[in-house]
Amino acid sequence: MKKLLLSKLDEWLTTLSETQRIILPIKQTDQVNFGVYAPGAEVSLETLRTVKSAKDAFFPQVENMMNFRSEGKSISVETVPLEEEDFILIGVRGCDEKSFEILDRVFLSDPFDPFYAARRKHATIVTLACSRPDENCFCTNFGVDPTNPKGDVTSWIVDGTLYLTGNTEKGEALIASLEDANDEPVAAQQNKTREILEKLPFAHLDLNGFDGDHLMEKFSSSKWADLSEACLGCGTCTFVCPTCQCYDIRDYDTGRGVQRYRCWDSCMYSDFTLMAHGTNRPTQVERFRQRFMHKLVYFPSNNDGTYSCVGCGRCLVKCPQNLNIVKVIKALGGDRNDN
Amino acid sequence: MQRELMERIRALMDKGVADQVLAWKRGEFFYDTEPAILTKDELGEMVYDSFCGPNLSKYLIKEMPKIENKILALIKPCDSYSLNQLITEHRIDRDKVYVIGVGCKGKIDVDKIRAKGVSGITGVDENGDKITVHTLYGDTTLDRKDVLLGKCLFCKGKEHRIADETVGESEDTSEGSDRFEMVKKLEQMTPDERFSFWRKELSKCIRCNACRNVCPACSCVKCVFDNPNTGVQNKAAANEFEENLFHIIRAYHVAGRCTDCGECSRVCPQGIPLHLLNRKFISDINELYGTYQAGECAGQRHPLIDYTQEDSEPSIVHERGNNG
Amino acid sequence: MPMNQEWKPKIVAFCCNWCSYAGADLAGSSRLSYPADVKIIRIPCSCRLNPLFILRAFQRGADGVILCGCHPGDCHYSTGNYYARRRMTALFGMLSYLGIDSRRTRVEWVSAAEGAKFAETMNDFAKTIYALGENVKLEDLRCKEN
Amino acid sequence: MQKIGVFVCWCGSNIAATVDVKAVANAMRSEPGVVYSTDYQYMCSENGQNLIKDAIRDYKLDGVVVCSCSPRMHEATFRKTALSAGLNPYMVEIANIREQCSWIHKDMEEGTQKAMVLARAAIAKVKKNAPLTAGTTPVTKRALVIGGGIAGIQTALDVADAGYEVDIVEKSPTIGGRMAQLDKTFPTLDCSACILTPKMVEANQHENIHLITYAELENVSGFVGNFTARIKKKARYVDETKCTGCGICTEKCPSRKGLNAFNMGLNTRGAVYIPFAQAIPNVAVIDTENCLHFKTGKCGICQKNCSAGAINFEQKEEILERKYGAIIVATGFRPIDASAFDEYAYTQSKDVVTSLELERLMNAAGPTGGVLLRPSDGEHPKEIVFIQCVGSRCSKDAAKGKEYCSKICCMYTAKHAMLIREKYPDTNVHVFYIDVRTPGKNFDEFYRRAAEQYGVDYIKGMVGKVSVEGKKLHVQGSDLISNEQVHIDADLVVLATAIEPDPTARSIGTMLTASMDTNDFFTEAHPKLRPVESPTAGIFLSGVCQGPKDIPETVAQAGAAASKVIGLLSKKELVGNPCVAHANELLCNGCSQCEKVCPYGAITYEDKEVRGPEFRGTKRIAVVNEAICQGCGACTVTCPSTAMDLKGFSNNQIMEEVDAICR
Repeated sequence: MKKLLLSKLDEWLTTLSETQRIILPIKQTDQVNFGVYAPGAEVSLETLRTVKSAKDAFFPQVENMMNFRSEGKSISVETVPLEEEDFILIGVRGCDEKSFEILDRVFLSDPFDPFYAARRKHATIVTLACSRPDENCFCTNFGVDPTNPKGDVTSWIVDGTLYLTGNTEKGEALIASLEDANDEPVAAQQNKTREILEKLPFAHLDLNGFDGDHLMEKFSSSKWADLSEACLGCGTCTFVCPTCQCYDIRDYDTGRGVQRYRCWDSCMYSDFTLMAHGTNRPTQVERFRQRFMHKLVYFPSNNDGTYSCVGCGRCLVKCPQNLNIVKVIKALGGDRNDN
Repeated sequence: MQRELMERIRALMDKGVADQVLAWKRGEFFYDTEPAILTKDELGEMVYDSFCGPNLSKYLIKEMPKIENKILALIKPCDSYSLNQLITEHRIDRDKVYVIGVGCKGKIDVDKIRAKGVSGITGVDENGDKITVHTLYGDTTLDRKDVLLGKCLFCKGKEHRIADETVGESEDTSEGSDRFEMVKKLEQMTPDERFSFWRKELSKCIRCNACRNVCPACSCVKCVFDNPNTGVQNKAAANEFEENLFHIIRAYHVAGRCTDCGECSRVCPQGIPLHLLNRKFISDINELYGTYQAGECAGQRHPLIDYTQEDSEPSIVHERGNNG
Repeated sequence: MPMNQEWKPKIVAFCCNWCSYAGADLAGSSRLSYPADVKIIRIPCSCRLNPLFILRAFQRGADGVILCGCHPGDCHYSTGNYYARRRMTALFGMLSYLGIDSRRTRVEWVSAAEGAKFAETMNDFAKTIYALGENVKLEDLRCKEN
Repeated sequence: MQKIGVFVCWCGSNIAATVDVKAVANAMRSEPGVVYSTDYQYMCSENGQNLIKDAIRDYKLDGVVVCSCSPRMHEATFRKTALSAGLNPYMVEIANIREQCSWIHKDMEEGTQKAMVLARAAIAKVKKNAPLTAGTTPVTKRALVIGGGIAGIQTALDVADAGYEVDIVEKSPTIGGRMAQLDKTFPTLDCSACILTPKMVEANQHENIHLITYAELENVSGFVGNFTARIKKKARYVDETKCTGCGICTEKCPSRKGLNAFNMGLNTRGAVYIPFAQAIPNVAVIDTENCLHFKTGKCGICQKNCSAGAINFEQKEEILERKYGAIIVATGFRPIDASAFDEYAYTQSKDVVTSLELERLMNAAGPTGGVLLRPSDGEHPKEIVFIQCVGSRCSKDAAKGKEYCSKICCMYTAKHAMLIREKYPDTNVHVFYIDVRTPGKNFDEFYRRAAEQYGVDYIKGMVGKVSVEGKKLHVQGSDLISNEQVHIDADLVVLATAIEPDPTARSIGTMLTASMDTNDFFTEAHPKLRPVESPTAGIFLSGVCQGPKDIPETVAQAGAAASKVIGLLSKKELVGNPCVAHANELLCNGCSQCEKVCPYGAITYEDKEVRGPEFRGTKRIAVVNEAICQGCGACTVTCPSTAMDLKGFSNNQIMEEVDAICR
């Protein structure tokens, strides 16, 4: 185990940033999001929950895929180079780290996504353990240990000191230059945190029944109407979610050609998967159901029981009208069925 | 007050005035309230307390076609402006709504409690001007006025501008604040300072559309930004221009109709002070065309669909100075 | 602002059909010159100008946008320019609020008889835009050359 | 992909001298969608047009761009050309490379580059054009005149003489209006009744004119060429078809309480009455408020004495519904209520009268039989003070009065003063004025005659106060020329009160969606070029309803309005402008904002069942009446959802032009 005084963090980051891009939680006008480090940036590792998740580092909200250039009546195609530069992603919490596993299942299986894969390959991930989970956290339900997250490097903040331990060769190399430390303070903190985790209101959600075997039962439940009644159809939950991975591919006519780009899409939107005939989920009830059926039923039934939720709590905190996945789990989980 | 309100709703339902009520219902936490349409049997779920911030008026639009008789609607003083505006725009049929004006003494913003470093919140006790927050990590006492929703700091007053009856007392929580203070401050900056202020804010935008979808004035059947035929449709801002475009046009489309209900800023997940865009329009309209409050009563004609022959010329924008 | 020697501004002039477009025609038949950077789009009335068109012009690379219509009181449709006047005042106020130089947008009333005024207005506006340089704050780089 | 043809005109050397027309034509050839591009010396010539026609046929063009002079010159020409080759005329766009390019630039390179941009913009636009067809609507060959004063009568006569049916709706029991109340007219001093009554008779006897008196307009729907009006004919309680106008009932009527409105309330009349001797129709009417039969159920003397059996207490009001092609507003004016100006003691003394009251006091058929007597004691007034501009030309911030000049007061006061001095040379006449305004044929001569030959005492200055002192009226004013206070003990004070639109005008304006100014005068479609038309198509303006004017002006305007009406009614059908607004019903929110900015009242709303991806069910949507819409586009910008768009200048068309120009 290595250690670094938080007061020396900036110095370390500055040195690292000379050779690699660093992405970590940065505060901008009161909000903390993952962003590219530049000396002087207001780094905020202590923030439990960034507004957006860490997924942007691999799957940005908007990215260019190819360009078409038109000259008179002819058109030429230009490819966009992949991002092949190493970078470091620091401050990833256990929940967000878990989300990479879920995203990998989508983007790295067939059809393989080279844009995502390139970034994934070039990243060194430094996770950060949680010591002050809040009432909206429920990651433990999804097999996340927030006191001991994975990644190339795992880190803990205890009393103004950052403790780090390498889990991979890449990780070891990154922290090799730091001072050695003993792991007692970390273990003590972990024990204390685990006690709190047990006491969290959503520590033990009943996820029974969310599987392929009960698909139609959940799908046809009459509770969706009430659950979704207040839904505004905004995309907040999907955009702050670390596991939402839907995107739309769009063409932008620049006047000289076309830029083909992809951008996040939200199943909560009325024009999600819009086709020539219209949409196949015409009401918000259906869109709302789609989102949670996907996370809790369709995805696990196609992915060895892995839920497409990591319990980060962002949707609980950010939904303008306080709708969220916990309410859905509580309404439909276990043997709680209709009627 | 919650009990008094519930009894009154029950009595109105018993009288046959309506069989449903648009209200708030209790969620997982004491602070987590959810807009809901409740029948008499579901009234037990209803809640009315310091955390019922959401403006319910817009929900009436989608209920309109379903209502045969009437629906009861709980409307706070500030929400009553939005309701009037929607009636003006024929989105809500006044005859189908029985408006219960509910008293309001300012609503608490749980995000502001969190912003004070309080986490793991499990409960709150209110004691007059103070609130005590219970958390997994101990208790904290805060001044109530420090954690009120942004919109409550610029409260439009305790009057309900539309109501069939009122239940409960209201209080003006504005404490004489000038809601245009920040607009004026921005106007006094240099153009580059203003530009950088808005870049810092708008670059956080994730185009979740929460501001638009919650906005009672943004009630278009189909928004221009969702319509592939408008030439401005997009699902995410590809660059700074599109971030600006969305917010300029959104504010422009509600100019004259925006009641300054503050919902846009309340719901923004990135804390962008969107109301400052709307307030700029309100401030300019007040200054150039006379003070106007959208939604003060139903049937108003707003200043941007009106004119006088003596109106000032657009060059006034430049002449007023500090415009570069 | 770094000034490219080659740089020529793009200026879009929206002109109402009845007064200002005719005023522009008169400037032409009177052989009153103004910079070729100004390109005119004919609209029926100044009230037809949607703020979306102005923003679109900036997005596509315009450096200045001007609206010309009948003088207040002389609108072919009686009241169109009165509405245009309020709308543009509101929009320009917002653009300025966002830090965009208010001199990049302008409204001028030019009658069908004011060919000279049309040419003067365009000369003056072009001069202003040359002095302001390239529109950077409201540009969309995708639409610029390479 | 569309097939666009581009035709670059040289206009001799007008274009070709500063634009390399061949280069433009060549460059356009490689634009996407362009299948044919050429240049020619004079595109508007017959050969040039044939070139276009042949290309449309040979290349099956579905869009044409002509790079030439201003569309204001030859757009119509080229549209006709396209039509004759079988292409919809609205698939033609003009790139103005002469007035807006070759004529203003000197450098060939610069001119050529700009011409190319303008051509590309036109190509971009034409790609978004859609074929448009102008709608036609039939015209109902009948006109409705609202108001039976001199304006309405004259318009009706002129329209009727051209062979069209005209209905005059008059709210009072007789036609004639204000002019019937006047004694003499300026500047000729001929008797008002002598020149008006023959016209009234003519209107009554004209086979094409139908008088609907004692009637009010209830509702108007429809649009130019196709209005439907609901007219409420109030009950007279006298059968118009039987009454001979003998007047016996009016003499026998025991009730004498009703104020005689024709005489400005200066005397009373019976409850059954004929407004004045020459009233048309010459039919009595019962005023139920004063009629003993209606009040007590007794009496019935008139019925007993009517040999024609015309009295019918059971008569009911009647609703007429008629169709019209054109509507003429001739609602006229009334003097403002002088009691607001109590500094002149109007409510305190009967001897303070308005000018219109003076007309009646001087009229042979008036309450005094034409002898000028003080209303209070019936004595001859020896000192008379006229006060000008009472309620006219007030400052904007004044609590009362009008900002405008009532225009007729200077002249009628000169007339009154002159007539009094002529008839009663021993009476002194003083006129307090701000300015004397006499533009008009023989007007100034008339005024000078009053002042110079008749010795009328014109005092430049205003009266501060009139106070009642015994039998006298103490007038305190200032003479601005001698700069001294003036005190006059007058026997009679005459107030030249401002005139204002008849109070019914506002509701009629609303019914007709005809715009009005803040003073409730109707607004004209164009203040200089279309002074007798309302901006709302099919609505015409006659007389003072549009603004203060005297009789000759009123008659001239009435005739002008009539000629416009005749022009409209003579059309077989109305061909609309196809470049009109149109609401996409799937997108429309029904918010009513567009309706508020439409200057023509072309937008209405209806509840309609729609089936779209966002909404299924019945919703309120805007409907544009294409016959009324003039295509300004105000509604399109008001519409936040872009549901409202304008054909020919659609959002997409303009955006494409913007894109092409900024490329």
